[in-house]
Amino acid sequence: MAEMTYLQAISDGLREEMRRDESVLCLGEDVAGFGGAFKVTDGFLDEFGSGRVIDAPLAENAIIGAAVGAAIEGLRPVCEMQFADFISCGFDQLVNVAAKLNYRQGVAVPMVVRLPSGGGFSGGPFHSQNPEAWFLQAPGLKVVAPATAEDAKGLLASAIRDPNPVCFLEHKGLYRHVKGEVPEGEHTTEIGRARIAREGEELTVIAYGSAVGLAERAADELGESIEVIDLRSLCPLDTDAIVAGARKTGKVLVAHEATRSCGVGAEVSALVAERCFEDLDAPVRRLTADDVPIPFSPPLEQAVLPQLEDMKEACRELLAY
Amino acid sequence: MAEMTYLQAISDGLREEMRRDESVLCLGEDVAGFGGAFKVTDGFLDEFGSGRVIDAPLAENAIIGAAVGAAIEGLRPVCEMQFADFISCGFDQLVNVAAKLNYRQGVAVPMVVRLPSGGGFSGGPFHSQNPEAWFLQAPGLKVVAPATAEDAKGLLASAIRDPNPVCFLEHKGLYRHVKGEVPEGEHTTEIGRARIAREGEELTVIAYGSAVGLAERAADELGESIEVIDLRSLCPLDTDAIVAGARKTGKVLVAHEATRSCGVGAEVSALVAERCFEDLDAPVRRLTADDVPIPFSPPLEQAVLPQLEDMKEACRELLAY
Amino acid sequence: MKPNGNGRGVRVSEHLTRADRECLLRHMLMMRLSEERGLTLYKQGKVPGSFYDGCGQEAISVGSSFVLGPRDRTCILHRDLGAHFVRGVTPDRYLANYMGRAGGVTGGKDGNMHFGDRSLGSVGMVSMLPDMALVATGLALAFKVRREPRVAMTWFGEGSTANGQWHEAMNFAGIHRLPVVFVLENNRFAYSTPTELEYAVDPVARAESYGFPGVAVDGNDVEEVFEASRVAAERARAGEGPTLIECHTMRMHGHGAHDDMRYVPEGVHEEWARRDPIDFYSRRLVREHGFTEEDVDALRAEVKAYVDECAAKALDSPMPDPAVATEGVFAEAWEPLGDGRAPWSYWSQDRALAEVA
Amino acid sequence: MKPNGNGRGVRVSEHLTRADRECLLRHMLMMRLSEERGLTLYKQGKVPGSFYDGCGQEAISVGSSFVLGPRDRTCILHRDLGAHFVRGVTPDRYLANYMGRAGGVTGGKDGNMHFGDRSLGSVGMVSMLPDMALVATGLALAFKVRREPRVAMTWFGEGSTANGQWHEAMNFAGIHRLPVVFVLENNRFAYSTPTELEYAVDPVARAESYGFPGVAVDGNDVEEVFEASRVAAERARAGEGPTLIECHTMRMHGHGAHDDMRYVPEGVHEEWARRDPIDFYSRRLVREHGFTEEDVDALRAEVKAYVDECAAKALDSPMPDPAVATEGVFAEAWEPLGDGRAPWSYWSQDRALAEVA
Ligand SMILES: Cc1ncc(C[n+]2csc(CCOP(=O)(O)OP(=O)(O)O)c2C)c(N)n1
Ligand SMILES: Cc1ncc(C[n+]2csc(CCOP(=O)(O)OP(=O)(O)O)c2C)c(N)n1
Ligand SMILES: [Mg+2]
Ligand SMILES: [Mg+2]
Repeated sequence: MAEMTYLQAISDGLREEMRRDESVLCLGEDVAGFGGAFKVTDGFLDEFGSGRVIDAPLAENAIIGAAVGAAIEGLRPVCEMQFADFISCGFDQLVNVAAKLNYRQGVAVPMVVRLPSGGGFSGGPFHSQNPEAWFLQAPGLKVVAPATAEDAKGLLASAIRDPNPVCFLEHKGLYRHVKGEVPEGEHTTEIGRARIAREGEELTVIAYGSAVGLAERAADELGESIEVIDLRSLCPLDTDAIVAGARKTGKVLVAHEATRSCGVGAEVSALVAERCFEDLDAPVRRLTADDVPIPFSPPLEQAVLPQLEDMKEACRELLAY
Repeated sequence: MAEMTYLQAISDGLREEMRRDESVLCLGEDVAGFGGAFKVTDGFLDEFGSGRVIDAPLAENAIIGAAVGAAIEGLRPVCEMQFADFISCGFDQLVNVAAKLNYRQGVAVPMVVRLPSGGGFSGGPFHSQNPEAWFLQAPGLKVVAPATAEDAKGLLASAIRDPNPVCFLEHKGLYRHVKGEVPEGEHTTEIGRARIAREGEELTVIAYGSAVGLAERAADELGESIEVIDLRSLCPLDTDAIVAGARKTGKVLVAHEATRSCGVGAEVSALVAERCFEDLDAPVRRLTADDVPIPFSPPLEQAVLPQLEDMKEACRELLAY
Repeated sequence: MKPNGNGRGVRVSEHLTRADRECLLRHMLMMRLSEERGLTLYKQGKVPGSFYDGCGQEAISVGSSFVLGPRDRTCILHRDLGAHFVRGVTPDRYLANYMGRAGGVTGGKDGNMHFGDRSLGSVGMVSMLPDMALVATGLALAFKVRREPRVAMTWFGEGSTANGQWHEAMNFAGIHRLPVVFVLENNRFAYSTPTELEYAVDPVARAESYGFPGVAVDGNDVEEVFEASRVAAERARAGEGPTLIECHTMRMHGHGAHDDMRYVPEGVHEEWARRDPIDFYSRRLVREHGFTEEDVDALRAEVKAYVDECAAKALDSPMPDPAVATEGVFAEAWEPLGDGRAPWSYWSQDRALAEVA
Repeated sequence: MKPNGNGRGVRVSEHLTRADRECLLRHMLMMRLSEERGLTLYKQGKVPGSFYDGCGQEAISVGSSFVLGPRDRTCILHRDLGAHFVRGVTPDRYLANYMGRAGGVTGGKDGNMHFGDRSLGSVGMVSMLPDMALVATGLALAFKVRREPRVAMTWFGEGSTANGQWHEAMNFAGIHRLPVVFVLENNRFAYSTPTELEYAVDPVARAESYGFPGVAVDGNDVEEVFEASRVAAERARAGEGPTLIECHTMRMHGHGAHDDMRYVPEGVHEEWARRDPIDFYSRRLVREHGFTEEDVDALRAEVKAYVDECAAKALDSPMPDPAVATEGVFAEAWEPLGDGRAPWSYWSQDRALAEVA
């Protein structure tokens, strides 16, 4: 084990996979010479060469479309969107080509799209979005969103080895703020399994990404017996873990940073409604961003994105219900 | 009033608005000379001329992006996607430019994107999709999905007069199969208001688009007292009507043709869970397409899309709960 | 005969044997007769959805794909049934796919021309145009990264060149000099839209500004298409990068079977009918290559009999089991595509084997 | 001095008065000094997020936007602060926007260069590049549909020309001969990516294949940029369609303030520093246009004092009220954009009024 940041864990996982399997390659804007806007691939060009670390032109459909072709021929492309927001510019190749090829033609597309997502640092409307729910409405894509350094490394390795297109949401707000012990060398985390981040009896917070740490902190500060489930994988969703978590405490708060309407929180809430009707002692609540573009100025951004106080307030309300 | 099909009602509404307001213009592939792939704009070129009915090149971002610019300058562009599926090719201009300009810059973008959507006729994976949930995860877009000829005309007129970008989902399966009395001349339907399609006491089916007719037929054939709410507007959602409908019968089935995960059904279910916890006598159920691309061959497509039998079965189950 | 032709077109290839020439005609006939049969089945209500064909464009997909070796890869489009046949798809699986049968190439998952036989090195097109240009570019990227002497070939219509993804594919392929051959089928219309509303300048002119050659040929002359494609594939295999080949032709049927083509000006069809690629090549085989009228008639009869047989087989194929509808969304494992058929005599047994090795 | 210049560049304009020339220099200075001030505020931690500037590129946004009339419209990009100033934005509102203050152009809703003053005929850029090229094309479409003698102008970097939306904008504008001026700022890099990884051939070459002229000028010579833009705007106003103007320059600072520019080869900055557009033009005004050193120094001092004043004003501006965070997602009504400032002497009072009428 080694202490690393979430960001270092992503780099480490990617480097390990590239060492292990020479078919793995990185494709994205400024990933080679510059080592990526967030330095995830810093030093990769020197270690792996320009045939495996490729600076793409400013063209997201080209990045994803070329990756699809390369993946079909047996490479394992890891695409980097410079910011997750730019997936809208490669959306068609992702949802119509990559996602549907195996179902339509039996052609597997083993590729990863890395999506530096999320806000909290005045990125503004175009550098703060959390696009994961779009992908759940495009059958054929797997979607993961690690909250810890260990899972960041493990899920990235698993995503690279997965024969399907996997959207890897790496939250920029966690890059340097989340640290943890991470297994050295090869390390994978099974896609599709949630994780119990904190045990509790009174209330279950089902979260992912940046909302997990928020929930843990809220639980600690409130000093209440709150269970926190880290979904980790959004597609497939770990329905068993969701149902078990809901049944255990009878009270559920679903929390994420993405906007509210038709978000992953809605899906989780609907699943709980379908599967746990008899088990609930309170309405399933959602804590999410408001349905607005993410504003730039700190006071505005804080008003829109879920804050620690909002999390504590939501927990209090449900506990008191 | 005049009897017309859903398709004729859309044409009629669009023609009326173009006659009423010369700033309204049509932009899309094959909308001028050919009158549109589904003939919605048939004859428009002759009546309104090539300055107001424009055949676009095969470039969806260009269609939507050019419409944004034209709308800012005071025109009222009505864009046609030849099939709703192709919105993925104009997605970036829609979700990042059109949707966010008013919030960011106070620049209103009065435009409509017409989206011939839905399946049921072997359109296959690329001519059958229902993309509405994507739009609810892009704050700044209004979204409407008429189920009747009267609303098709009224909602299109209201969409054109709305100062915001409106996604107008016109279900291809309803084009010729749905007929009804439609007010002649000017006719608008308020965006944001649901409609009670059928009164009932035992169960409330909350649906939109093609699922509304399915629910009505199921209710009739079952001969049970089932209320059917036609949402009509998906953003904004008519929360009051949803809550009232859930409270009235205590049993809710949410139904749509779009795929399941993070669909509008999830949002409605989550809203009901939040607002009607004390009022429910049964779990909120969803009837949707499976989370797969829409297959081409009739037996496969029928297995994936909600059928009348599925609707009846779902109603029976909830009534018996 | 060569609108906007740039004079580079070689009308009679020195790289074709008599058997090759017969093979070219055979595949054009197979495409024509199979699509005619498909249209009949459509009119009989046996084809769900819509029907699209490439009538009048047979020389393009046949002539271009004929240059490919087994290990080359294709993204074949909706006017290019001939390329599927050249690579080894049989008409029964094409017809079965249109009818949504279990025996169709996609087993009913996808329809009409939205198929590709993975076992024959082909990636099935998506409807969004021209997305496959980027996928082909990606296939070529893999070849280049691995230093393999292989070629990716794809096709698109002139209307598709207005789409941003077309530009991204050309630009990316040009920057990295990828081994990809882009075949542009200029059939005068994008659905109903005439070229003057698709572009201001013929798109072949853009190739140079992407750093690779653009050549315009008579798309109704199968040998001219073959020669341009042969040179392009050689260039690609030699690491010299992409080529854009514009094939001038005319879409002789509607965009789909429902399309009455009101928008096509008087006389255009008549003019192009006189240049039918199959009649044209049949005449040439007799005039210049020692074939007899009888040879040609016999070949047509043989192909017709074969297509009849295939149609019967397709009609015998059952509808798919509804259970498969929810299967295959995710792959269990990645597997390489199979190799395509390479009928051109150049790909002699040993050469083909050598290449596979 | 004019890499890839095509010789069309006019180095000394016949359409500028002494006051115009002073105005050009004033706005270049205003951009330089305002951005330097912004950078200082950023280093002082007063600017949330990141910081971007256009140091070294001042001649481009100032020289091109200087040709515009009040009714013309702009989509201004992230290296083009000078265009905002020419059109009437004041430095205080620029600095306040960077600091996320209520007094910023977007009132804190958006940040850094992602703004446009709707009351001055400008549509604020989105981050996605080069989306605004399509929006500008749409503005021009409205002008053409209404037969108004107005021009839309927009800017983009050479890296953005690789994106599909760039192609769609060029192609659409070319087909309909729209009154739009595309200013391409070739500053040698897209973030860290050098031009050879962005394109195989300089993108100015593509213009002709879209059916309109492409001209390359020295982007560090404000009068040469002005002249090319003046001709392009005239062309557009006369209904002759778009022009692509490539301005060769160098991004003298990092992509953002965080960028150490390791990737820029030795000596490049030094070479371009010798061609600083402000020094260059200052020298020319003295050498060729009867300005004295004192005039130039006085102007610089005056602008500096003004920017200081504006910075103080920006710092006095409060943070926005959190309540506005959830307001304005939807518009209540459409309202026309206001007109922009048109400082060029050509736009004399009466001409401007006449045009507005
Ligand atoms: C991105 C996209 N938009 C719209 C369509 C609908 N569509 C199908 S074929 C077609 C015309 C294509 O014209 P062209 O590229 O010239 O090919 P052709 O059919 O003429 O061979 C259109 C607009 C599509 N398939 N993809
Ligand atoms: C669609 C899209 N992808 C990626 C980015 C991230 N990005 C911001 S600026 C930039 C480089 C732009 O280069 P260029 O167009 O030459 O403009 P410059 O900054 O050099 O003026 C990139 C990749 C973006 N803004 N938009
Ligand atoms: Mg065509
Ligand atoms: Mg640049």
